[in-house]
Amino acid sequence: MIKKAGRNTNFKVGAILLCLFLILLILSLICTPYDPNKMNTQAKFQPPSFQHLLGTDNFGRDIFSRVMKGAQTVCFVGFTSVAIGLAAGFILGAVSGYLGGPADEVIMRLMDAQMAFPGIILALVLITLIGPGSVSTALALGVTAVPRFCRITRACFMQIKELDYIKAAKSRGASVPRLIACHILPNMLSPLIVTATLAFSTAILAEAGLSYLGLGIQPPQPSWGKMLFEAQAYLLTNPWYAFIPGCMITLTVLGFNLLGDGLRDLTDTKTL
Amino acid sequence: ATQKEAAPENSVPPVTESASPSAAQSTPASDVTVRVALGSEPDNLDPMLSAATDTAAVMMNVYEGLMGFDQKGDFIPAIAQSYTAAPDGLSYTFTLKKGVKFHDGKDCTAKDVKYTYEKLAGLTGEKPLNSTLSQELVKVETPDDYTVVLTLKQRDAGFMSKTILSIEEEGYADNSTKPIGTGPYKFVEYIQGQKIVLEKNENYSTIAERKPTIGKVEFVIMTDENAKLMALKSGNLDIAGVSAPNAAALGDDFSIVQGPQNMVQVLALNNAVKPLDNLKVRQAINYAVNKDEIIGAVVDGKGTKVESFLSPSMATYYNDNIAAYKTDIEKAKSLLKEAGYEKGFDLTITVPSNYQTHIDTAQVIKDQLAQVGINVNIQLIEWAQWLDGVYTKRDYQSTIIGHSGKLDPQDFLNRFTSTYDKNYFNFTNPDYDKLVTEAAATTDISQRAALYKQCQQFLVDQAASVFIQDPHIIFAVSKKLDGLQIYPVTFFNMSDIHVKS
Amino acid sequence: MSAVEPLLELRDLSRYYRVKSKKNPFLKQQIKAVDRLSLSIYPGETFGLVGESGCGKSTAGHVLAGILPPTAGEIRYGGKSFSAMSGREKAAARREIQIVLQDPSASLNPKRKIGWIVGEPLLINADYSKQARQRLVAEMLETVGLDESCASRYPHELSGGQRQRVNIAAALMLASKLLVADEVVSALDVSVQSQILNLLKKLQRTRQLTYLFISHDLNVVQYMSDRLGVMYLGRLVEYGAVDDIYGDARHPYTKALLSTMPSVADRGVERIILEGEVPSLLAPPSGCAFHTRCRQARDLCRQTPPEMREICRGHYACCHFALENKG
Amino acid sequence: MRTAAYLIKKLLSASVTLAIISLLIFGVFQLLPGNPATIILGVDADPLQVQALSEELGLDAPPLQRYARWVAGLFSGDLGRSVRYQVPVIELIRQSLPVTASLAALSLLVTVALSVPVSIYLAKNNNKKLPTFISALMQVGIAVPSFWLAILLVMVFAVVLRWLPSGDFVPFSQSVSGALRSLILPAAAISIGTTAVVIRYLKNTMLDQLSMDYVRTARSKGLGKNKVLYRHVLKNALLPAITMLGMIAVDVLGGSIIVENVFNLPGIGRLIISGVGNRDFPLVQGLVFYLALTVVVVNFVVDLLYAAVDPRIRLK
Amino acid sequence: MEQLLDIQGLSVEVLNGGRYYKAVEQVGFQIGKGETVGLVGESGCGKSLTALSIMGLLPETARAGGRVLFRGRDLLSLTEEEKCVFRGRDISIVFQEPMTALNPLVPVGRQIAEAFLLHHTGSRAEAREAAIGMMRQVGLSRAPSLYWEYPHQLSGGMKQRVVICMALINRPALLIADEPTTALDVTIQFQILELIRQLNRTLSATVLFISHDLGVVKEVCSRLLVMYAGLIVEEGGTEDVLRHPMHPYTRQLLASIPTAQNRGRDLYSIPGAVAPLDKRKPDVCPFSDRCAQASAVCFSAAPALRGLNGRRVRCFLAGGEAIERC
Ligand SMILES: Nc1ncnc2c1ncn2[C@@H]1O[C@H](COP(=O)(O)OP(=O)(O)OP(=O)(O)O)[C@@H](O)[C@H]1O
Ligand SMILES: Nc1ncnc2c1ncn2[C@@H]1O[C@H](COP(=O)(O)OP(=O)(O)OP(=O)(O)O)[C@@H](O)[C@H]1O
Ligand SMILES: [Mg+2]
Ligand SMILES: [Mg+2]
Ligand code: NI
Repeated sequence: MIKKAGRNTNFKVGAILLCLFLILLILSLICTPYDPNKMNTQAKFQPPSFQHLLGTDNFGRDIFSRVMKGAQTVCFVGFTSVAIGLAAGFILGAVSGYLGGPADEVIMRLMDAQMAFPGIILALVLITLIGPGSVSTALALGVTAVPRFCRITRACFMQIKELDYIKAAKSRGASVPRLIACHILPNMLSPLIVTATLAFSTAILAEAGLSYLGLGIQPPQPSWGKMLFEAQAYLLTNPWYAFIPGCMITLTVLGFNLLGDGLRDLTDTKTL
Repeated sequence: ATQKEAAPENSVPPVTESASPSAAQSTPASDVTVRVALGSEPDNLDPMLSAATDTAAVMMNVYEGLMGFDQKGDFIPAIAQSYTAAPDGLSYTFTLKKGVKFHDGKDCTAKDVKYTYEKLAGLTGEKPLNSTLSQELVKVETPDDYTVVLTLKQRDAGFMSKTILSIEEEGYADNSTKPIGTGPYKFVEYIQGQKIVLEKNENYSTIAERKPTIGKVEFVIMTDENAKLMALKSGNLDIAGVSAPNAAALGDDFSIVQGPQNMVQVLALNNAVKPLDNLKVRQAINYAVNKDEIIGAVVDGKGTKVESFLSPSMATYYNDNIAAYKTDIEKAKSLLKEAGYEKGFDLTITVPSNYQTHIDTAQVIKDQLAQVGINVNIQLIEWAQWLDGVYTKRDYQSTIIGHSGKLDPQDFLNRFTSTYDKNYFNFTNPDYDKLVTEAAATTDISQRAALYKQCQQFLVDQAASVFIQDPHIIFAVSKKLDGLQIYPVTFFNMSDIHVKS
Repeated sequence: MSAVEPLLELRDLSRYYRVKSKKNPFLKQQIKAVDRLSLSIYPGETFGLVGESGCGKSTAGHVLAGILPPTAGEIRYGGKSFSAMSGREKAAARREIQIVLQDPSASLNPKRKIGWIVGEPLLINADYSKQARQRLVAEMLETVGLDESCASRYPHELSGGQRQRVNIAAALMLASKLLVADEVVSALDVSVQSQILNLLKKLQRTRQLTYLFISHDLNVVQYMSDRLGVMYLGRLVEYGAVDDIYGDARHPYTKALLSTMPSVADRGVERIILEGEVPSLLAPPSGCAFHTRCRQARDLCRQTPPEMREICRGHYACCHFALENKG
Repeated sequence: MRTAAYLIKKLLSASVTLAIISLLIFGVFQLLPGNPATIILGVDADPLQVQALSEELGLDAPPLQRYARWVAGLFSGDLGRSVRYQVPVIELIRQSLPVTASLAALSLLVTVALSVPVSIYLAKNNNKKLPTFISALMQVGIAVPSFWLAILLVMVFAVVLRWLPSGDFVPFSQSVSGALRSLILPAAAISIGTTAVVIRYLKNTMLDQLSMDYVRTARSKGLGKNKVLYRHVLKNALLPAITMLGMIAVDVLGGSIIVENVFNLPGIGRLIISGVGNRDFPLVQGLVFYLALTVVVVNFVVDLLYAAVDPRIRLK
Repeated sequence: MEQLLDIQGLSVEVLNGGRYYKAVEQVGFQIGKGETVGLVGESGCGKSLTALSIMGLLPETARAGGRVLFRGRDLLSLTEEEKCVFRGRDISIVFQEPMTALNPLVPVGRQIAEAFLLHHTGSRAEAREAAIGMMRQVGLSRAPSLYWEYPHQLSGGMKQRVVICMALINRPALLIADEPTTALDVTIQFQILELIRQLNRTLSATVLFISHDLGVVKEVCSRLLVMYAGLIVEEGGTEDVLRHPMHPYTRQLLASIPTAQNRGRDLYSIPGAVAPLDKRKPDVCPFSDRCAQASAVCFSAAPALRGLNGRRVRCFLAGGEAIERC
């Protein structure tokens, strides 16, 4: 497995990118070169220099520090939303896939309904409803991710529950919770992990999209999406300001995507 | 008509940074189409039903009032040739110009004026559409086809600002869909979500200097700042309001026209909630906020600092000798200490998410207030929620918003009176109410101005809110066009525009 | 033989699957995978069950092992009907009936170590300390001829034969009495197959096990079983002692089956080539289900389903002409 | 008979889906704070105007009644009147549909036209340098935030090179080439992501198919590698990709929302955003309903298509 | 007898974890025209790789060495284009799994006709005629309507017939059948075996029949090759080999088959299992680790395939009396 991973370019590059992301994240938890929210209106739009590695923004805040701090936001939104989507999607998918019949029908119709209109609209409405902020952004994105997890869980359940080792466990008297916890779950872990990895990158992109629509993370909390959006106003005068968060998003999303693809290849699971 | 005195020092006159506007030797270009960005969807094309400034800015090309106004905010004759006010101030007699025609070719006469005003004031028995007029206007008489007499219930010095209301054709009911006015431009079409198209009114005669030259104008509805910028850059737009940072970046293809827009950006404090109900706290906030820094950081210096709830562009009424708060952190801290908030407190600034300027301002203020120990929490909410929660329900601590101006100071200052419907500041002070009422009834300009100046000082003393700046309106104008003027009330006066030779 | 009480008795046991009709998605159709199966299995014997693919052998085994509930009919275990048992008794009976499934690789959870898999039945059904469990697992692994080190390995690290041993070990963990062996050697090579068959024989001797031995390999069934049942399209068509059936099959299907059985030894029997394929269970033929492929079929066969007839003691066949079909 | 029953079943589940959607939207709108009349008229509104407008909009009626009215209207083919624009919703859809529809169609076309040949190429040359590079490029394409990508596209092609307009839709009726020109960049912005996703999927299914037994059988007949690919593998690989069409349709519609804003295209997506902002219940309900209907119909068509192409479904 | 296929020193190496392992070694045998030769051995001993290397259809991760002479031409040295020409025309193959061997989206008849058109210049109608004719010949009744049916509509046995049809439509000189009946039921298996026998008789098709089931091979083949761990360990006439196996492996294999005779007794069982590719030792007798008779010499060197009484065997001990019974 490890050997195979070493030969999978997707996995390798993805892992490297994510390691970089993690290093940035951990460093940001320890300290940042400047207070990411400290303004210095005298020193706005300083180009990258030794003092400000990535320059300063329109309020003279150190972009590098904000990028670092933004990694935390990305991480929070990503993890929370994936956790929410995963938890809800798993439960629904499990019920749907294990029971089948009317429960399955109802849940699948609900999922269809949600899939039938664009996630960004759903997130938009949800955030409007519960108010903006990183928590509600994560929640809204989590909700939009539910069908994805629900479907994969359902598919896995339907597939695995017919397998011989489930039958064998059943004949030995295993209860349904036990079947799920000890037999089905461990075997659907890889598609779930792959889906979660890919959902993570979707969440990062969706956060940026929401920022573009004026919602999402509350300023001045740094978030890459918000930074990118704010930087658009200075695209012509100070292009590097937009370039940095854009690249951060792209690289992180790329990292997660590649990792997810790599994992998919390595574990040979089929997900969309 | 009202006369403005010499422009005060701190009001910045409209400046055209590029070619001089006096190069008036313009080529009439009937086949030119000028595309102007419009920041929001029109609310209603019928001026009687419309309240949005952007809509009016467009439709004032189509409609005209008895009077018009110029760049300085002075009233100029429009449909009315002249007027006289009765000495007791209770009636106004307007003599109309002859030969003014609606776009459908009908003459504009006194009966149209009567129809308009009676409808607005609800004198016909229907529901009134304008609350001021419904309270003030008693009757409208037309001694002859070209004379109109408006009779008021009480003296109102601000009545002149009601003379610019658009005159609509009597009996014509389709103004919402197919507006017909007397203005220099005729309405062609409105495609929801896309654009309003106007074309030159060849027969226009009302105001000589407003004879149109541009053949066709398209007001393109563009809500996205970047889309606007890109459209300008790629030549899809000719005129657009742009943000300060973008103005600098547009380069040589555009000239930049900027100036104060008679707007006050305010950090509105809810005077009814803790701890903002404490005068000392409000004063402390005023001391802590550094307006110059905000102007520098947020609008790139393209704003005029204001000290009261009135824009300096209302030169006559603006109190430029106001005893204002000079930024003073120590003072602010000691005030907070006196108020019992030595350790500071949490303050939520609720900001509508669609105004980047206000969001940026909030960020700077957060930074500034942090120095005196006030921990600001910025809460972005959707515009609809802002209107509902903050503006209507007054359920907030503080907010940042811009109030755009009317031609009369009353419209600004009565927002703080306790009876005013949308006094979302929750500022109540009987003395202030009295002052405003008194000023409204005073017809003498200088006396009136003195009273309003007193009002302003009052608001400052009470630290009713933090009055920040009049952010300049900045237009990028294609180099092939010329002549754009800025008015104290948002107005895309297309008659000013001409093609450069 | 009849003096002994049967360990397991099936009375008209049926298992139907409901599947969506392919013609009309609103309708459900029934597949009678096992239809009124009646047989007895005596303690200590090996009862073989043969038949072509899809005839319902596995389904019957699954119903016995409690993987699937029966649609109708009765299962009596140790003289008592399942439906009459208390929950506790039922659970005890279930523990005594265990199943080993066909595919040695698919029937082991790939994410669990062998030790865990073998010990799982204990984990579910009894309260043992971890040490005790490990000891029992080690003992059991030894019993089935596996190295103790296997306990810490994953299924994919074992060979097919070893995996099948693990399956058997897990099934025996609960001191089961009746083992349903569903095609346990079909996926294995001859050399490995003989190892497993030997193991099964040994276990039967040492543990007094009773087997329901399902297979489609007639050689293996003949070798393993004491008695034998032949299934066709969900029904039992013939059963009896192995020698009776191999020596004197009375159902034409059994005859054909036996005659086509490839063998390394020379057998001078006439070959009966069955024409065509097994009909669909969705639309089973009327009358005798075998009439579509039967050379002897007459009108009677097409109309009336035959009854099970006794040929000689303990040898039954379900054919209208069972008695005439001698030799 | 078979097909009819299949159709009816699909239709039933589709209508359930639509009913759920409509109820959800309605519920959400009841919870959203904000009054359309205030929003339309803004800060400077006269209270009298607000009241007049509220009455005119029929906003005073109890919510359930409004919903019932909406549903009743639906059955008579009337989606109601937009609160904000004061025109029938159907009229607005009629205006904006051509934009979104042509944008979606173009994006879909680009996606299909690009992904099929590229994925064939990638599948044929798995593990070689250039194909790996193309794959990597596609990955980057997915990873770029869509609005940033859109803006960058405009910067390069509209602002710097001036090859294409930066936005603003030219109706087809006015100029077909103009319309196409105005759609190229937005369609590119949308389809880069979807193309990458489809290529990834197609390539994988193609590789899967190439390892299938029937390929070996076909080769053993004497078919060359390429012939096997085109004659046998392609059809089998495209088949599962058909089911992706439904998903891509959702993606494309979702993508068009942001892209329409960046390019200032007067399409459905922009209308929806403004509808939510303006609490324009009939409009949003109508549009989302319309979108969902489109998606449901697309999925329906996909199902039929699948059934038509795949004999296993068609003839079973 | 005329030599049709002459394999000399064929070896196949497969890529496994970045390394090449020899999965087939020094395989050499001849097939005469009209012969039916059986190739038996346990799973993983390299039967399929041998067959695939004859066809030139080895997976990309495998490579073949040695010579495969077909009518005197070395097939291994042909270019891909040349291979395409002989494949399906001179040599055809039938694979194990009939369920997946057909393209599910193409009517079965078309798939047969395609094989015809690849090697004949004829119209589609002619191809169809030929296909239907062939379908009749392999015992597919109602051939004309079957022509337009899709694989999923056919049962396993019918599909296998279709595959055989496809393999035979160009009257190839050699038919390789790689476990064609393993996935089928006994009754169907018998039908297919009967068909192959009959084809051999009527069309005098030469058949290389691969199986792991000695009973099945006995049904169809006149000559037998036994493979173990990539090597041919014994060769001879079927009856001969089955009655008097010379290699311990063959003998032990036969002893472990359950039959009526050994009922009630334990079966003989060969201990252990075939060594996986990476654990094979090239310099000892490959069967030494499982062989009951193995002596010191077996662990010291690898035996060569040597002729013995008109048969060939790869064992040091074969021919001696000590090992006649096990
Ligand atoms: N879960 C299921 N749903 C519907 N039909 C089923 C299901 N499982 C089995 N069947 C059908 O029931 C019939 C009997 O199946 P079963 O698995 O018992 O056969 P079998 O004799 O064990 O065959 P094999 O030798 O192939 O294992 C078959 O026709 C099969 O298609
Ligand atoms: N493409 C491949 N890559 C790596 N190893 C392979 C490949 N194909 C076959 N092998 C290995 O080569 C050996 C021989 O394989 P082959 O398929 O020839 O066996 P076989 O005798 O046909 O077995 P079976 O009876 O299972 O079909 C096996 O150990 C197998 O694991
Ligand atoms: Mg079975
Ligand atoms: Mg093989
Ligand atoms: Ni008896």
